[in-house]
Amino acid sequence: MSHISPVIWQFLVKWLTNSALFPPEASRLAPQMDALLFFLILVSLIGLTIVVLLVVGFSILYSKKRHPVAVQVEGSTLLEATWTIIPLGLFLVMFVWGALIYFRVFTPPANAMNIYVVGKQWMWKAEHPGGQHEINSLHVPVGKAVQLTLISQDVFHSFSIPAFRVKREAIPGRYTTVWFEATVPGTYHLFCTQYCGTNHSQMIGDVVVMTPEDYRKWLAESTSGMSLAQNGERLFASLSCAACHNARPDARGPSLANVYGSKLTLSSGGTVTADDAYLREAILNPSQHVTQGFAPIMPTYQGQISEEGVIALLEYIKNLNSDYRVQQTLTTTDLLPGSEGKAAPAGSKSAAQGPAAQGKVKP
Amino acid sequence: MPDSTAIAQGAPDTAGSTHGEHPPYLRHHFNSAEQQADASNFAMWLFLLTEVMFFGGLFTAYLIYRNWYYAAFVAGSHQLNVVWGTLNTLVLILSSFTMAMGVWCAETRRRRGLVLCLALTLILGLGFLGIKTIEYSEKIEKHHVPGAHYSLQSFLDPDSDDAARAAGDKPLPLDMARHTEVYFSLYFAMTGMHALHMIIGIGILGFMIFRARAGAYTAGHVTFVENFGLYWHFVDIIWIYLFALLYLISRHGT
Amino acid sequence: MSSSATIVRLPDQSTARIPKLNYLSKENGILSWLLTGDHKRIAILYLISITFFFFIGGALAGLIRLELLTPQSDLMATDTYNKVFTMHGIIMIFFFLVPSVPATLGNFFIPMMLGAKDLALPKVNLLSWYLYMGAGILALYTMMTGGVDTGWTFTTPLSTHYVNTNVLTTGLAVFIAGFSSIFTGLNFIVTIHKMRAPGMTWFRMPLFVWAHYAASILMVLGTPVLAIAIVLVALERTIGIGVFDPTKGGDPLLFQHLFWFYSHPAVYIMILPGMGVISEVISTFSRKRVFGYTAVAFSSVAIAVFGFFVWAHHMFIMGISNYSTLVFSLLTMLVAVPSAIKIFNWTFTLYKGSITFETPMLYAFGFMGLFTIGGMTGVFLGTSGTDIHLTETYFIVAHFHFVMVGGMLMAFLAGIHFWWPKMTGRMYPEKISQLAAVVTFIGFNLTFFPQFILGTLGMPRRYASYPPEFQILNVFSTAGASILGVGYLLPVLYLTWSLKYGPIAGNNPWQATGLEWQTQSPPLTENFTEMPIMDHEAYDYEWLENQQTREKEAEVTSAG
Amino acid sequence: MSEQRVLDEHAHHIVGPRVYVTILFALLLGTALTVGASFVDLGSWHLTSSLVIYWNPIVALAIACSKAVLVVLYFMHVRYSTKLTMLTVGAGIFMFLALVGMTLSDYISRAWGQW
Repeated sequence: MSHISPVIWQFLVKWLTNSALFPPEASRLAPQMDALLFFLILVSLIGLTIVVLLVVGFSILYSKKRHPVAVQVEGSTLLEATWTIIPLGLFLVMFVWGALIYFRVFTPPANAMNIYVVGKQWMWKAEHPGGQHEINSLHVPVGKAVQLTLISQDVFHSFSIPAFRVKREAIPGRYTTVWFEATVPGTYHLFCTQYCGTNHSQMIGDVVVMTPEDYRKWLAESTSGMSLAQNGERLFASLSCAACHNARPDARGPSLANVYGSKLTLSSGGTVTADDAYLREAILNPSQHVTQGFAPIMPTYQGQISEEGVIALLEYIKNLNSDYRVQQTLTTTDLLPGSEGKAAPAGSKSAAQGPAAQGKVKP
Repeated sequence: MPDSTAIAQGAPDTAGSTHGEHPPYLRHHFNSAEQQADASNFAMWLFLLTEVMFFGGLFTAYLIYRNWYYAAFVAGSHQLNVVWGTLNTLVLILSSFTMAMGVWCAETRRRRGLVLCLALTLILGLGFLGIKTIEYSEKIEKHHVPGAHYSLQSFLDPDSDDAARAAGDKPLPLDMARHTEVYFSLYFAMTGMHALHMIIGIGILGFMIFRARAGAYTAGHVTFVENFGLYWHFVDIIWIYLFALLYLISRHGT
Repeated sequence: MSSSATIVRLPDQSTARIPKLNYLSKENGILSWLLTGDHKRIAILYLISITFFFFIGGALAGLIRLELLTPQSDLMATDTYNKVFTMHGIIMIFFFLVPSVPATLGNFFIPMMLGAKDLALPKVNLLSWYLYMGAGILALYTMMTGGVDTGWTFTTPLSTHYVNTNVLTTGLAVFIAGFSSIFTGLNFIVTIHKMRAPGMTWFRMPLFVWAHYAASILMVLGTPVLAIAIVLVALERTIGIGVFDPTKGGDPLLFQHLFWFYSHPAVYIMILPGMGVISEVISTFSRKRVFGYTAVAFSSVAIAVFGFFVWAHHMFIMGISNYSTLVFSLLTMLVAVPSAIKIFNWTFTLYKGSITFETPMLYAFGFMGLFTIGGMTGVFLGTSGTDIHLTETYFIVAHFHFVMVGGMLMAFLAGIHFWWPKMTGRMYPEKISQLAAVVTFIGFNLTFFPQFILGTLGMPRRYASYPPEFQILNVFSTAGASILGVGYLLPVLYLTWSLKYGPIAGNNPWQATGLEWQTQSPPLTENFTEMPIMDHEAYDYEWLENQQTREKEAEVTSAG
Repeated sequence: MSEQRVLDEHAHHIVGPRVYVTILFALLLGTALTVGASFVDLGSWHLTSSLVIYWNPIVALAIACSKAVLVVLYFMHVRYSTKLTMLTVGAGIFMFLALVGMTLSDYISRAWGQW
């Protein structure tokens, strides 16, 4: 080995000693994903070996030296059928298996804890229900299903945690979700994998998986004092949503208590489940999402609330299980500094213009 | 449409005069005039295929957003002037007819008739563009051109707008009103692309009239006229759909 | 190598001469080239221009690899890096891969293989070269004046609202280049339908022609959709229409639907002609008719047809509906089958053949190995589950480089080496060219195989800087790239050398059966002295031998 | 059409003025119809609470399509031309529908929610 350049030799040693060939498996999903991955690799290797063996074998057996005169063979329906049907069968197996995994990754369990992630050039902002904000990092407890609700404030981003085998695009103007359950405490890479402009390669961070007690400790010391729902409540008040959405008999808007997750009938006749996506749309494009029995009088908040603001409102509405709270906010509205969150007059186009659509409400 | 000019193997002066027995317009690499005609005709059809896919993208976008923002699309279409639109449709159909007649004249070697038909087609084409200009200028006055100066006035307050009042529009909620910009984006993209094709076509028409008077297409070699006819009819077809989809979404009270 | 190990049969060099009258010597002067209608001359024009663009793209690739030698972005600033990989993608895809085989070898040989004098529409053919050059120059101009950093996919809203680089001019360049390839494809389809010599039935055509027919269909039907998508992006940037703008109610994903409707079939536009080359080469150097001719012919068409219905597999995690994911994933599995069929049919073409290992054959073997890997890893990405983990990482980079560089470029070089004697009338030095083939193969694997591992580890693509633990593999990759570079430079050198000093090749140095080999090399402007009659099947080597014996007898009798 | 001599490069049938005039009037009629139809409310057909079919757009498109077909068949001579031309037209329509249909399928199925 002495004749190998010391540099290369050093690299080889370093590589073989401390550089992995396969990413760590740190989520419940990872082993399932890897099983499929290994199956695919196995099939490919077998296929490749067959092709290489045949090519090499034929090249030796039928080289011009050994086999001066070619024997013309037209073809063989049987053989061709074989290598049409066998690959097709294998591919279909892969399709089904892959589809099952895909189902799993994008259908979160009901009991999953929800963390909101907002992507923007060039950082990830995570919003925990407890009001903890973090940038370019994400703290999650081990052994608990975590659902991420992703949205982008500007361009396409993609939230990727290789160790968990999950990845999902954060899309401007639409929620996407993905979930995972971390199994091994530790720190893992968090990448933005969708090219998003100049500092794309700096839009990285760490996912910290903690034992439940560490996690509880972290929650305690990194809280911002107010929970997301409380921020939402303030916003709800300052935008005086309670003016209509109070459960009074003469209320001009539907009551929002326990609305989350319920089935709504729209004035258009269709029915929808009031999930995050629907509530977001109902705030930003109300006239397309009018609940039956109410007039389309709600103004749009497009361009007046930041994505964080919308998220806070969602959290508030989610936790709103009695109209009592609303009545309270209604009465406390005037106590709040009116300036806060008072939005630009509805219809001001500039607010809605492209990148300018940053919210003015910072809870 | 640069390729139809390139397809024209018509010019007698560029004839493969080496083959004496062949007609003068036969290019050297073809074996018979019929093969040449078939080839260029087929090529023209393939080019129209690409045109179909080109507009296909626009129609896809149109269908998606029409489903999403139907109210906005209705209000937007009420801003278009049906009278002008219908007139334009008639003009274009008529020009298609004169073009077809032109092809017939060429095939039956009527030089005068051909020149006349082409001239009529040209005039009608220009008429179409003229009317389109009037329509566009209306839009510009009303600030219905998408972009920084786009105005929602006619949709938030229909009574202030004759067209909207005439159509009996109700005011749109702000969020829906904003989506009319998508409608007008598509309106200008689609009619603009169509108008561009018209302009190119008119340019070629002028060139053809010039050549036709010299009798270039009435000496038995009519491929170019026929191919251009195909192009012109195709542009006509596109308009038939644009008219139905952009102007006539819903004219009865909503 | 001993004479028994080769089929190369060159004329006696002492007496042999390049025919006085041929398409190169017909006319002289730069204008005779710039205004030519001759498909062969246009092919040469294309060959020169795409080689030029290939090396520009290659240089950019070199820069990328150098930057990635170290984890930090220290060689260039991140936005410079973004511009470099964007231009690398745009130049390599629109100015090298798409026109590579069709515009050069296809242009040159489709008419000859069909026994025609020229393509159906020579003027359109020339026009498409001018469009190509115009677009290319525009792209270079863009690169000189600040470049563009959207990535070659022009993803909205990034390309419409969030970058202030030359998106418009680049878009225009791509738009024009698109029309160039539309006209090429259109020309091929018309030629194949209308210009076949007597007796040249569809199932007597060489598989090269079949492959180009399929690719041309994709060009004609796919490219316009890209064109309109780019037009809409341009309008959105300039006057701010709202078709793709989420803040105005547009859907940014619609752009990707339109974009990939072209850009997925585009990878078949790139690979199918290469497959055509491989069919010719394998058959010739194993002296056998391609195993299951009909199956190979139809698999090309099948790829073209299915290829149109799989585009959304580029968007599995981008928020298309889960139902669409299922449909498109399934269709992707179907389109993988014809490629498998081709690979096995080529393999079995060797069976009971009489194989020799000249340079084109070596490249063809390289193609088969690398394309198998590239194709299989494509299935990894078509499988919706694994796609979640692998997409947008270096795995995808490695995958399409295995298909495009390992597949297409190998095929292109195989084709160039195979038809070089026909195009120039001269042979290149065999030994060094075989060496080049081997170097390319080694360099390629060293460059791109580590990237599969990088991707599986999760290294995202389009990163100027990366976590240090990825460095070793990146170093391997960069080292391989330099070897690869040598592998690509060698052919340029010895092929240019051969133009003057190479031995005279004669009409049919490989003893191949195609009509293009039955005429002088370099061919006449009108290809054949009299219109050929196709009286035998494709790849009919008995026919060829009888033909040659007949010719010999004729010489003997004329001499006696 | 006795006075028409078939030209040397045209084995194919020459369509005469009589046909063209007929088609012209058919097209004008179609235009009148479609404009008229758009001013009447043709009502709708409630299949389910969410799936409603409105007749106006369907009628408008139907008329537009029949007009297009007339133009293609007669003005563009497809009715008298080769199988190949018909095949080309067919391919065009098919790919157009593929583009529109498969893209729309995504948008429609998005509304169905997660699964």
